[in-house]
Amino acid sequence: MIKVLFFAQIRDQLATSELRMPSSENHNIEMLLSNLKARDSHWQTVLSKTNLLVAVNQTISNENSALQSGDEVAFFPPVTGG
Amino acid sequence: MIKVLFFAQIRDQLATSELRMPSSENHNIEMLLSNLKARDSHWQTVLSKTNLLVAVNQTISNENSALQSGDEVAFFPPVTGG
Amino acid sequence: MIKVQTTDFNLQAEHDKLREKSSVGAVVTFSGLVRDINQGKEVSSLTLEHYPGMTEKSLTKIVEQAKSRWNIIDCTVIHRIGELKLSDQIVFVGIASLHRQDAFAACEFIMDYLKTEAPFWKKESTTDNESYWVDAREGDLKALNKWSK
Amino acid sequence: MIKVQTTDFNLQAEHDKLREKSSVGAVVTFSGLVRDINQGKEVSSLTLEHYPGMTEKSLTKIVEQAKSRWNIIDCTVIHRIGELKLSDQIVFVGIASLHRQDAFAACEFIMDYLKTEAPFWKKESTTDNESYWVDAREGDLKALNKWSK
Repeated sequence: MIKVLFFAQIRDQLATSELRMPSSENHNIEMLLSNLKARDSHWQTVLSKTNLLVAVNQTISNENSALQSGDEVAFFPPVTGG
Repeated sequence: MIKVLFFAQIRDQLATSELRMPSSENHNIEMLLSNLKARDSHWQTVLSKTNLLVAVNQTISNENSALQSGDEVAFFPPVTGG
Repeated sequence: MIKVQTTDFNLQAEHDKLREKSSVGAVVTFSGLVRDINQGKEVSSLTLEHYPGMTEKSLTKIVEQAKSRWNIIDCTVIHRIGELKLSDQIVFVGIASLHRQDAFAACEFIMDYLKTEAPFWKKESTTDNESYWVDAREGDLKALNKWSK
Repeated sequence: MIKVQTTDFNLQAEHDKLREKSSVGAVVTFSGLVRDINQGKEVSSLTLEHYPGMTEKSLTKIVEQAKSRWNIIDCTVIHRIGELKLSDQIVFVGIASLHRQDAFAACEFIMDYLKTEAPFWKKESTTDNESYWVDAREGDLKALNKWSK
């Protein structure tokens, strides 16, 4: 399984902070995103934002990053701390 | 009269922190320096250092600065505060 | 030392830890505060969310990068999370070094990277009870350019 | 606020004065400390002399120059005089501004000019009771170059 986290606006808009996805159907971030967007048109819209950031195992990654069972993926907007 | 002050190494080396010079014989810094150097060979040496700084009425000045009665002149080495 | 905490911090106490080594000649600190006006709105309070685990990891990486570029004797980064009021201290970066140039550069570098890479998000509440997520500032991304020179 | 004093200062107290205005979003502070090794010698204490009157005048001028170049909400400069021990705080410069870039630049600018224009002189005493006036650092004069760009 792959653990998927959402933060800030993305979590609010999806009303979801965490879910699990099967690793067998999500070999990389691109596949995972495409499966998440397929849930419904709202998920499609929220996860299509151009400034969406993704981290794999707590390190900033991109669409090509490979995934395997046990990985933690997080989607979030540009950071605004400090 | 012109009030002349010495600070830090310059004061220590001249063993003088303050003296007065007649304004009539010291129309600018160049004349004042030359009159002070004329005191003896030690004053000549100490006041000939290339990095000697001079302030007139508490503002950094140079050899050409004009002087008049009541002015405060200070000689000191490069500053080392902070 | 890197800390993510809800509690406030004291500058003199943090400064005293930074100057413990007697070789320290310069300490530069940055502190970020909750401002009254942001994005044209009157702010009354702020909630700071973060991504536990990744926060510490990214701050550690930023501090390591700074240490590889400048001569740093000691470094402290504190970032608060949770609810904060107007003028509250949000973030502290303190750098101790032999000379001031290293401390100034490293402190500004860490803040520039923290602002764009550390996973914190601000939600502001206004005086008329509106609440919204703060947008990232364009200027913060541009600020990174000076470090690639 | 500009102060020349024998007494110590507290960073948090100075910081709290700087953040009194609720528009302040960033505070950068610099503090200079008595270092254990200077010019290759083991320092045990330091005596700071200054030129009363000219000190305040030159610090006021430096702060005014900074205020004309950057957006500064508030600024504090404190310089201690007299006898200081190892690790003692010598100087404090604190800048409050809307955004961090102004605060970093103004703080470094003031320190660079203070180091070369404000009439303070340090006399150091070593652990073997030698005592000498500190030489001006070449690097401090060079540091001014970046502000004329």
